[in-house]
Amino acid sequence: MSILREARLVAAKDLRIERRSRVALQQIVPFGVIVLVLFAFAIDPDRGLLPRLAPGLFWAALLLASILAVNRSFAVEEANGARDGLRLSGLDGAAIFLGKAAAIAAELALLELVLGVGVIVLYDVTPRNALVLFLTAVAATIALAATGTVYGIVAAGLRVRETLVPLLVLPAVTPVMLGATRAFESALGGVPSEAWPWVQLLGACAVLSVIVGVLAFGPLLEES
Amino acid sequence: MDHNWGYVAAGYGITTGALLVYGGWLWNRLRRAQQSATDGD
Amino acid sequence: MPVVSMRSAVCLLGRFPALAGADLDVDEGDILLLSGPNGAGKTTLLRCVAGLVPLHSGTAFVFGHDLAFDRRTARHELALVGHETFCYDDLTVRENLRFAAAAARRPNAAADAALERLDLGRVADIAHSRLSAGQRRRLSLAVALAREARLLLLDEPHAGLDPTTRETLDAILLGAASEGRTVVLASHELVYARAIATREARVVAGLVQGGLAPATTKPEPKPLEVRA
Amino acid sequence: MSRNARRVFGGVTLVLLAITAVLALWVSPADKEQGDAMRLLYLHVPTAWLAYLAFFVTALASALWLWPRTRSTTWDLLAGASAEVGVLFTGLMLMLGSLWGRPIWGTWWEWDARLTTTAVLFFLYLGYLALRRTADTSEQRGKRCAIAALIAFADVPIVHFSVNWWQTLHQTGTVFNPKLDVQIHGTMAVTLLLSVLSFTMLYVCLTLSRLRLAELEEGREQRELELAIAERIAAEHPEPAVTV
Repeated sequence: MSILREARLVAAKDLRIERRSRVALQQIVPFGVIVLVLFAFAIDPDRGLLPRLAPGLFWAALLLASILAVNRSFAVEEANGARDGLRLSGLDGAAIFLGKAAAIAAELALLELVLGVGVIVLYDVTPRNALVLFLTAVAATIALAATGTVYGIVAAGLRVRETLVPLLVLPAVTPVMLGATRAFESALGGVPSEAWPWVQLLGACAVLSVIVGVLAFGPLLEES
Repeated sequence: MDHNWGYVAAGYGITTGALLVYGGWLWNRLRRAQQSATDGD
Repeated sequence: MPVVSMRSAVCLLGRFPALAGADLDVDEGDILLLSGPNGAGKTTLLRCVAGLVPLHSGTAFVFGHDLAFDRRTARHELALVGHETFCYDDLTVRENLRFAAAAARRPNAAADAALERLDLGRVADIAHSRLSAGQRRRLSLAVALAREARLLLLDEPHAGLDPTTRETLDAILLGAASEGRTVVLASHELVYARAIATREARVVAGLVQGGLAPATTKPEPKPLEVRA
Repeated sequence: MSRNARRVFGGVTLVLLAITAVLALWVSPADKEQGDAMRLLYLHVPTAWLAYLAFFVTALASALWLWPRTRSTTWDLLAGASAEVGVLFTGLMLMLGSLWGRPIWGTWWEWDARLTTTAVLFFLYLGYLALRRTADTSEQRGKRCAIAALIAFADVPIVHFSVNWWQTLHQTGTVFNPKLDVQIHGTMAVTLLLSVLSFTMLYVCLTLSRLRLAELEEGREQRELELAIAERIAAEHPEPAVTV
């Protein structure tokens, strides 16, 4: 299908740019880790609170870092009139959306791995119920990447883009944040059955946000 | 039974104040916009 | 069917009417030169034809597609050389070209041919951010060439070119026209541009003087408007 | 509405609001359990209802703007006007909820599903209003704002559902939620009904005025634009341009 071919083209382009510029690796990932460290400063690590709060702190750190990833993904399109080039290219809007969201999702997946190790090491968490953790992470990543990409193009080309994106994205992803945190809590607390409703909620969020993006990205790109 | 009139007064006061401020702002802007619209014609 | 047909087109840049009611016809095989002072609306005219700027009022058709309703379909057939390269700083020249070609469904060979044609072989593996201004100009042309478009829109293509590249450019444009493709170029370098142009229209203050081809200056039926 | 009809409607609204205030503050009795804090309910309920109504109107107007057959600048302006009034009422609702919660629940804030959802709603539409302010012309504004409004509105039930679920899964029994369980006295019911009615009329007044202001401003911009086009042509063509 040509849409998937075009999406792959865009995703490969974005990931290649990230590999060259190393912004994700050298700036966004360290940012996520420093947020984890700061949370530990803010919460007294001696009282055993950190392992209990770990799921929430993990997702909060990821959410903050994901805003940077979204902004970076659209900053790349700002220079040299690249967004005009993208519109002129004749690529399908839905394909551009899928490609850009997939590239952001890949970066978030890398970030989750690093933050996961960080949480295990710094917050003294023992991973359990790998399947629940994995499914939660997959669904939440897709939902975050898709929502971020939609709002990234909503704000693209505006003078206030970088400050507007967090204001738009953060309230919109509260269900994702809530669901992912609860699912992780249940999995790590040893009651994986309680996690399933949340995983389903996350799955629904992921599907919905992808549908919205596929439908809306093209028209939004035209207006940007 | 607590009466809590302080909370009631604060709630009604802030609501009235906010609505008056917004309404007044709207009224002023509207009057000025109407004036400039009739001047322009 | 004219390639471009525009009537009373108004385009806004912010709140400024950059095009204030432009009329323009371009036929297949034309090399149309748009001349005129700075700020007259030449760039906006080209961007409007490319579908990057929406029409505020008036009508515009490119390859028969009504730009008021569909600015996307015509883009598969056209290429725009603007002031910027539309390329990514962190990719190399070759990667940028191949991305542009692949997006237009052209093979990598088309990208590599354009690379050679504009003498970019030596900088093919250098990141876009490290190119000189002259190399960027050539890359812009190469991107347009790699798309193998039927309508070439060029904004000041002669600016900052050395004599060799200028000759290459002229050869490309003349070659394109002889193959039945259409060229619209906005230029201040009138000596060079007039040497290859088949027609000239003057853009002044958002209007196009002489934008209608001689044959169509007589009163004519309005272009068929199929409103979807 | 004609000028006179607007005045009559506005006058009736003000009279009803005054009657509501008298009923709410003096006539209706204090609640047996909640005391006089119960009187905040007469403001809290209508502001909450109007917050949702306003955002529903915004979503509806945005959808009508997106639908090609009904596209008209008025819908875009109505969406913005309603969202602005909605944010005002949402802010008031949060403030009132907090003031009410303090004596009743003992805290300024309770992570109650309704309060939390409304807080998220508040920020969603603050973002929407910020987005509206960024565009120069209504043409640029239209599509991205309409889509953002629809996404925000679609997000509301998901937020409400997930927050509600969070409550039932983890905090059963800890939330004392007396809101509509109170025995409603006859006078209280009448007061509440009247306050909802008068506030809804106030919403209509404010939104229509805001819409009218936006339309006047839009009209002025349109005239300025036409002037700019004429000037641009005239500046280069002292004689009327011979159009071919």
